Amino acid sequence: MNAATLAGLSGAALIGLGLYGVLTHPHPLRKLLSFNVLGSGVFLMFGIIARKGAAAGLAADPVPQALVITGIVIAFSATALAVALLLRLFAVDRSATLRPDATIERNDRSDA
Amino acid sequence: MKSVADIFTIVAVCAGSFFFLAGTVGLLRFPDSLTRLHALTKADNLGLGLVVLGLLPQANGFLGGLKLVAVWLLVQLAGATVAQVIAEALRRRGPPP
Amino acid sequence: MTEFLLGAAGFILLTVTVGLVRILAGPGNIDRTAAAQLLGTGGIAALLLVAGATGARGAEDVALGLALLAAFASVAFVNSVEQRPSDNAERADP
Amino acid sequence: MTIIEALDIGLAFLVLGVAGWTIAAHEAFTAVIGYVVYGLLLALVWVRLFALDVALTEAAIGSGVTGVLLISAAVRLRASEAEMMHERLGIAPRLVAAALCLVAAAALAAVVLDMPDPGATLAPQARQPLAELGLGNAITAVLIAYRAFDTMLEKVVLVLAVIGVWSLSTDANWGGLAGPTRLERTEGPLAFLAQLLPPLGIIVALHIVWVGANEPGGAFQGGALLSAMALIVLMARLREAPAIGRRWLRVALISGPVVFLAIGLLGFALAGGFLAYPLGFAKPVIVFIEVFMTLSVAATLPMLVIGPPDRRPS
Repeated sequence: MNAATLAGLSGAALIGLGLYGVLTHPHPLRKLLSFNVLGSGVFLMFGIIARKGAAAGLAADPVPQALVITGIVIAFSATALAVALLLRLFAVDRSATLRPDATIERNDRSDA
Repeated sequence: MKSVADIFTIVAVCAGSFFFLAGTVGLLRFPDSLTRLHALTKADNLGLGLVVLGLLPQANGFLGGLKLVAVWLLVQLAGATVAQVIAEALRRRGPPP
Repeated sequence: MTEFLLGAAGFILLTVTVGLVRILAGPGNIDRTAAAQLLGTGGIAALLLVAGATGARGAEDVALGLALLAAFASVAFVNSVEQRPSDNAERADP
Repeated sequence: MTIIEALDIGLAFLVLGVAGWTIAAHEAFTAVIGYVVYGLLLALVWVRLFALDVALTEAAIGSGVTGVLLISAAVRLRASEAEMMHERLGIAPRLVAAALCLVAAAALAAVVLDMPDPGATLAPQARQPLAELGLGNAITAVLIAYRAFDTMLEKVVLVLAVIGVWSLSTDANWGGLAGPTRLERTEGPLAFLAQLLPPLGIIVALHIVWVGANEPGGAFQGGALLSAMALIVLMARLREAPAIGRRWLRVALISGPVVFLAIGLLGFALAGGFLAYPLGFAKPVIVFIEVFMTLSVAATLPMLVIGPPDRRPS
């Protein structure tokens, strides 16, 4: 088993782990972390595709690698936006819950 | 058949690995956060330092060697600062246990 | 020579991992930060050794980047904890 | 089994273990510490895949800058965690989710094992214009020529993210200094680090941008390191973050996409197509674009990390 296959298998496992985190964690920050783990698993899958595409004297296919570099930057900017939204939610609600009924309860309380 | 440079590399890298082991043992065994910090800096300074020293004969020309030394100096700077900053935070939190 | 460098990289990585495993469960966030710092240094050492063994081009630059950022997580941690002393953060520490 | 295989397998288990920790940890803060370590280990994995450009990006952005962002978020959101403990799912739904994820991971693993080797590749096509462009690094060539449109749009996305983050400030604070209110300036070791590190970091970053034409490196990696240097100065409170209305800041933010777009449009006149580079003059044009892309990345990332303004403009 070579490094590329191993990385691909790790990528598959990381996607599974991240997906589990996204599905089961109630806290949005934890969902965000899990989503980033999921994303890096996808990037590793690109890594194996790049390595298997080694040709023309290059150690790996540059196109998937360039995609991953773009992907890392985009994942970061999406994460930063999500964190800013989350901090704002917490500042307004004093809670980070994503349950829609929670906000309604809160509003009812403050109306009463 | 090993050259003198290779023997030098092996000795220095082994010594460096030993200090990583020592740093980890310290992290596991020392009783409080301040002494654990102390153990940590050994790995930064001597562990990485000796590994870098050992890799110098194998380095990729002058620029490669310079980069290796720069890595070590930067990690030293980071390690020393982090130890200071964490220790300061610990002190502000109250007397040591 | 190649095998020796790889072996040393594996040994260092294994060592700092043992430290990490013990500490991640461990008493408080300050010790966790310290263990992460140790793993950072060990990771840089392992990277240099692996690069020396496999001759990956440009690995020194990756190590330089990691070395520049070595203090970042710890500084961010201490900084954000200090910024909000009222949060009674960090009560997990002994 | 050779030593390198053992090392790879060990590294894979380490990555999975730390990722598992990140998912399973009790508190968000410890999960984030796990994530920072995870980013560092991923950089090692990318080195083993001979993808040094990706390793550099992962080291700088995936571990470093994202780490700062998430650590401060975890500390600021700590108070919200206890309240949400009761929202955790019961054991049955968790098992269902775990089974589902196991199936997804197993299917992907089967795909990985079934992949043809050698697989489909665009390497020859990506390599072919290198001489024409005067570049030696095929990845830089892909980013800036072969898929230039994507790279330009990516810069636009970064600017949009900054607009999104800024728009979360209140009306009263609009135009104020970016980021949360900070304490007094610190003295001592942190200030020392923040004064000593940036000059060195700027040299390394410029080196990485410059060699990016031929060796691993480039505008993203260099820009990310520059932004990290800006962040350390902000974290040590040596300087305040600029007010978000400052013209130089806004010019720096959009300089990358604007220059890219302008040269792309010039391509119609000079080289017969959008984003086409004039023959024999491609390298200087590419370096020109990369300089502004670096500037743009270096200005954008710190703004994304420190967040919207929290104070009224003075």
